[in-house]
Amino acid sequence: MTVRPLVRVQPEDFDVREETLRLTEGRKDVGALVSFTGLCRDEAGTLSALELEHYPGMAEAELVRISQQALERWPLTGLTVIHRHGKIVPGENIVLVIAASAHRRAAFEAADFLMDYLKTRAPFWKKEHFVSGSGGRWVDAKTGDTEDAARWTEKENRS
Amino acid sequence: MTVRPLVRVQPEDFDVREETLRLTEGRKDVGALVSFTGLCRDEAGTLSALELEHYPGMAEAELVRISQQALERWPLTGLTVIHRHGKIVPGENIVLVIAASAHRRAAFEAADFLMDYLKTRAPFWKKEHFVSGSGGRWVDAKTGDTEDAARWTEKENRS
Amino acid sequence: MNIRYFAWVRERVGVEEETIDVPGNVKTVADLIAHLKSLDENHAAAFEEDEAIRVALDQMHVEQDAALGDAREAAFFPPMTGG
Amino acid sequence: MNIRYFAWVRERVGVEEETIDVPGNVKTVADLIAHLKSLDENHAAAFEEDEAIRVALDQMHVEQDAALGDAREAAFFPPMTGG
Repeated sequence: MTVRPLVRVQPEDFDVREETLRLTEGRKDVGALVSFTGLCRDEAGTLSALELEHYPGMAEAELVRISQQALERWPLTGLTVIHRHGKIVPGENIVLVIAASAHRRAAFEAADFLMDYLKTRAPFWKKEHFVSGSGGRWVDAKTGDTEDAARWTEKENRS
Repeated sequence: MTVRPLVRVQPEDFDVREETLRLTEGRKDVGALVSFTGLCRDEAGTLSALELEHYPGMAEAELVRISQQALERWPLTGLTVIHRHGKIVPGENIVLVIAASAHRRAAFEAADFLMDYLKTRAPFWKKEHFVSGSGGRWVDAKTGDTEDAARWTEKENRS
Repeated sequence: MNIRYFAWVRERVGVEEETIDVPGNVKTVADLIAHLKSLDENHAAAFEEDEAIRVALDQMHVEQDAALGDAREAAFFPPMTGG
Repeated sequence: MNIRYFAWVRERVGVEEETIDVPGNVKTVADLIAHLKSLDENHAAAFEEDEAIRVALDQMHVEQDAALGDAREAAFFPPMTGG
């Protein structure tokens, strides 16, 4: 059975319960579900909001491509990726990934892979706006994210 | 700040949304939240229910001990473990683990570690009851689970 | 000493819980298992595959060579299958 | 050809989107970047750190040595920071 990933790029928040039920309700083949939620963080109390810019069309297309790669690599029963855009204030949700499978290892690895690839390949950019009102600042890409994404190619080469 | 894990052993189902909110609401220090849900699976359609026996008192105590190990190992902002007992029918939830952290790697690893340790160390036993009505069968422990749990000691030795 | 059994160990012994007098020469978990096996056929059957049996003393996992010390409760059960 | 810019590349160029005539000698993404740089100071500033710039042709990631082929849209942007 072909699994079609659910990919959404939207300004609205998402509900993890609703998205979980969508992957499990009325089914008996899901043994494990791993969900990742990314939130807007601000320990210092200096951030007023993150502004998430995206490339409409390509953002959805790239998330579908990454999802298809995960589906080829792991035996998943379902996969959901929701990424918000627009202004997001500290404490709010930014991104949700849910991977469902018969077994927990596949669900964990697929969700982890999806987040790593999404971070380095999905066309979204964060700009920080500050409480002080001083002009926004584009967030720099992290070297760590590129290294995290590279873990999956190494694994591929080893297997 | 000391993080106190939330551990519950109960016959009732849980609500992933409610448990997620408990770890994130009114906070600005949570950047990543990984949740694992384990469900009762029955692709063959032969299972009427899983019966989950547990060791009252020790089940909670052991889940707290495993949670404390995770909190010592990763910089978490919160940790929730809920394990059901009693009769659970196919499609229903069995276990929920949520790890919250500033960063996604810690949240993923802590949730993964917790499930591996829970599987091999928390005193719960599954008995399968069949649609055919033939007597129940105790589920055998999987070698794979022991190997999964051993991954974390290897990592510790390497670091 | 309070003894508890779970899962198929419980079913084979035929009781969930019992209180036994521990003879003076029973010092370790392995000694206790040997003593329990000697009680009757049900106990003997429950502990037949004794290397498969896991043990907790006062709700903490221990190995079979652990000393009983002043533990008040011992529990015997198969490898765990939760999660 | 339709050209789109995102994030700080967009801010430096000063437009989100523009349509340009591609000269016949512009065959690859790198050629296109060189051509855009020659247009005015804003474009030159946007592409100053040109090795940092990522490129998509018709909404697919490509390297700078990729041929433009019959792509109808090129997009230029900094490394992505979503998630």
